[in-house]
Amino acid sequence: MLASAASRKNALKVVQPSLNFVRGKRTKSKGGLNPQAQRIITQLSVMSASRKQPKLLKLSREDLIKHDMIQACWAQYQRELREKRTNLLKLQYENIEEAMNLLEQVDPELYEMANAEESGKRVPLELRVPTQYPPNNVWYYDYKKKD
Amino acid sequence: MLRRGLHSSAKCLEKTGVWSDFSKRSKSLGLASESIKKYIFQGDSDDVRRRGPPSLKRRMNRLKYTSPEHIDEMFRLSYEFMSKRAEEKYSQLENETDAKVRAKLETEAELHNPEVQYNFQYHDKLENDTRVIDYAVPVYRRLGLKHWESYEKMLLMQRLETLSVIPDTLPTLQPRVQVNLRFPFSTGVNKWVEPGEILSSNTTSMVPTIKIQEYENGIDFEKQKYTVVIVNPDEPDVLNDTFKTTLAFGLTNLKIDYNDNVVDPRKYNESQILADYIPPVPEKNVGKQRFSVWVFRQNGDLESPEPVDRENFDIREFVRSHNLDPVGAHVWRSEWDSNVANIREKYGLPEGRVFHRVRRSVV
Amino acid sequence: MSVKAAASSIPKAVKAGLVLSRVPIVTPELNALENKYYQYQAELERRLMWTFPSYFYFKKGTLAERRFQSVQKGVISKQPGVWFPKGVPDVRHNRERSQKQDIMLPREASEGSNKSDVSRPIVPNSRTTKADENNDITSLDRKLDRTLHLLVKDDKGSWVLPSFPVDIEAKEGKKALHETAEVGLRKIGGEDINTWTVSNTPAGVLQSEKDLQFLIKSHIIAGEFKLKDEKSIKEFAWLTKDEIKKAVDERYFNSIQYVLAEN
Amino acid sequence: MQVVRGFHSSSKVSKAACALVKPVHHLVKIDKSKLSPRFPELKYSKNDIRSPAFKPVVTHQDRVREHYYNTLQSDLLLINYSHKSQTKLGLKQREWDGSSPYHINREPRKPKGSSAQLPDIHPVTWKNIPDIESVVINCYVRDAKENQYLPISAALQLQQITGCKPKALFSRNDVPAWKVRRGTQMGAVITLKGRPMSQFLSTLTEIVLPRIREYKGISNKSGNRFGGLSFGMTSDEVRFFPEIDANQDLWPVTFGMHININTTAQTDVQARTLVSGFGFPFNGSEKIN
Repeated sequence: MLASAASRKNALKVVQPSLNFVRGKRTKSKGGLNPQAQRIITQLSVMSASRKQPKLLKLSREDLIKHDMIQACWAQYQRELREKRTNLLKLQYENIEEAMNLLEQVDPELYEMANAEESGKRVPLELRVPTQYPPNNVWYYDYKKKD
Repeated sequence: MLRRGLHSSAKCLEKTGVWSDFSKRSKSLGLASESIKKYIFQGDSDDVRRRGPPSLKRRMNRLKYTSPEHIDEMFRLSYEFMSKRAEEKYSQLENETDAKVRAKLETEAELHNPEVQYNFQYHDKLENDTRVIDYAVPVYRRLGLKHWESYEKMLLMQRLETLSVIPDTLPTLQPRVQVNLRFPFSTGVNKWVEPGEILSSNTTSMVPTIKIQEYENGIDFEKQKYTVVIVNPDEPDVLNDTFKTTLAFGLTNLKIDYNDNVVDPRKYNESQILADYIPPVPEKNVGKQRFSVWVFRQNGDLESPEPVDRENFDIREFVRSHNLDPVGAHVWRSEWDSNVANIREKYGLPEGRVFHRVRRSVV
Repeated sequence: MSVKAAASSIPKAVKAGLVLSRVPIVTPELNALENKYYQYQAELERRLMWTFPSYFYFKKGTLAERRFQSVQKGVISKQPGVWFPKGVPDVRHNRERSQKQDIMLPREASEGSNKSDVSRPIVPNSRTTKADENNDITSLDRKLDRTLHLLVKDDKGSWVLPSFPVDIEAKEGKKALHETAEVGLRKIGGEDINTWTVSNTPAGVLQSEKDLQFLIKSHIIAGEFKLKDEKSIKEFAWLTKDEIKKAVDERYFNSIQYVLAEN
Repeated sequence: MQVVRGFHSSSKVSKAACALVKPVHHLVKIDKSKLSPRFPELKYSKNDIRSPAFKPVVTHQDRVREHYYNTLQSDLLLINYSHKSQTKLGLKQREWDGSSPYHINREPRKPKGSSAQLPDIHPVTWKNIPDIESVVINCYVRDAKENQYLPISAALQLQQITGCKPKALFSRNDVPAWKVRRGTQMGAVITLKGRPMSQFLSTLTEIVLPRIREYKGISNKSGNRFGGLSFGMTSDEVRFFPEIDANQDLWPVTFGMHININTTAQTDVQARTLVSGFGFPFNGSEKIN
């Protein structure tokens, strides 16, 4: 398929080696390909599964049971974590609601300011995603207030 | 010897959770085979690993086999984790009185028990050994239900629909029990019949055995009784230029339970027979005839059923008048073959007609 | 609802409480189950992974290829007349297909541990710090894998979230809750502190007989909390949720536990 | 014989067509693929270890996700909270007024001021906090119409950067102005979810973007109105990916690409706040709506 692609007129600007058909000649030989086509073949083979796939896993009955149990356990563990998270968020939401209700009654002006639209809010870049190991300088203590 | 003992005890999974305590739980919730148990729970001890998984039959295969890495350590952790969850379920169960909730809790407590899973997945679910798969235990019913729904229920409904059994005999079916059917071994076909299969007249010459498997929780089998009828909606009715439904077999007031549910001649007596079995004897050139098995839950007893009209059997009227609840069905097909004449002779039936492409006379 | 309405009818003092937290710097510690499960899945993945296409990265006949090949563990290939107890080898592209593939990378030659040398071996920093060892609860370096919250000791000697009175009687230029909290924080903790207030909406409210304390959530980004106002506040501490649970009384903890980060 | 057509049968006669679908007489859902006896191993779901397509996914800690759950999620709830807000109805199709009998079967009118219906915007509660759903990277190579090798390299570039398998992109129409023929491979696309997505996002924010000279950030004008952000990377910027950077000689040409971040946020304003939490800088004045 590639060889045919290579022979397309528009595919290459370099001059094609002239093809002469000889009876009995091995057609699979890649010797005739130019380096660019050769590189594309290598690139294609990196992406393709052919000759790179391992054998299928064949588990014995006992191991299959063990594996199923492991998966069930992980699913249960994740479900518990998820429930815990959702419950906490729900609690947080209810508390925000309660606080805002109270604030509205206590001081409408403060309430207006607290309920103001916050479009354009950005999380600062300094709040980084945690890494597995800390940076050399764990905390930036020498911050000075800018005027 | 001593060294090995120490070695294995250090590595073996301490089976202390609820799933190892059989004082209150059914014996069927545990593995019977010692070697499999050992392989599952002590898979990383050296001698167990050397011997390989006992479920593989050939020694060469056992030698060749390698299990995935870390599976045993991970399994141990998950076993502890899940048995703790099961323990919670059992403690909830102690002060629970509602039968429905109880059955649910009992199922959930055992559903992920590896021994239960092994028992269910690798043993015969149809002809179940109650020491291994005991359908009286809720978890096995749940597993059985899921297994039935994953294949056989869909197959049955597809066959009932494509063979038009459902609008032709009864309008619809919401299947709740698994119905299986087989004919005695003496006829030569020793297997459970797949719905819609075409059977020879020899095979069907004797009374079939019907297995009615209930999966629902909380059925009172002391009171609950079942009716089974087998009808053939394809009997030609030449006079009216149509087909009529005949009753091939009928049984009422059957008693079953979760495990003892194979309905064969030992299970019923003369008084429970609504209509004796007449085997399928299709006449020549009528084509294939459907024999549909219907299983009903009764509302109370069927009091001395009056003799039914077998030749012109109205199954819808029958269901309506006796207030029956269709819960399961099955179907097979029969057609004329060279043995039909023998069967007719054996049962003392009149000689069959032969149909032709051109109708010669009206009988 | 009626209780709340009654509570609001009496004018109470309003306070802006501050939940100042330092977000985790390193990833949370894995528990045994997670750790083992990740290991198990990673091993399965490696077993099922496609063969490494070394011919793409190392061109045939180059020095790099020779160096790469020299550190690879060889595979056993099929030979006539030999019995293989673990099954006849099935080798393709230098990989036994029934096993995972171990790829070794040639070690770069490195001379000395020069700090400026880019190719020096990577040594990760420790996940525990000096502050952890000394159990210095005023340091921001401690418990890198957990969220820390700022707590101060009030005049009664109990740990509370810092709070600042809001002047609700002010006629003009009334400050919003979050501004009050920010200004107040700088008053007690010095100016050299960079914080990010999450929102001007309060995250909750603490009701007491005297006052209403609206909690404003904020993260510390840089700088340090240095105690300035020694009169009203005796001490301060950066504590995790678990530590707060131990330090404060149960009622107070239950009323604020939802704003504290779980991890 | 006289044929009298009664009124009752008129509807039947005037029916233009009848249903060819046979009625079904039961309510059991049938999965046909499960009934076929062929290819039993293909009946397993892909996360079943017996399936040939099985691939373990939970192979390592996902620090980006954990950061979201630990810190971002509750902050976003607070930021997006709006007291006593109601669902804002989006523009919907309008019914015809029925003044003409032809209105009966006519398609409903288009919404006022929009060619398509717009979704409703619900207040953010604990159930619908914005979250990143997926990242789609697409790489369209304009020169592919002249050189068919280029899209192959582009696909490999995507694969190397993300570690997942890309899908080839083919042109759908003839575009004479661009000299594009239908069915030509023009590039590659890849959809990232879960751990590969986290990995890609952290590589982008921690390694690639900081190395770009004078990088300002994602434009604040970017967005598809419904919570999807996109930005582009030039072929030179792509070279900063460590996978490409480490093997410079393998990559004489690199390809620019578009990165689309799909979120569950309902507006772009929400989406930008969310995405900034993962360490993406933003640039320009905020565009609301």
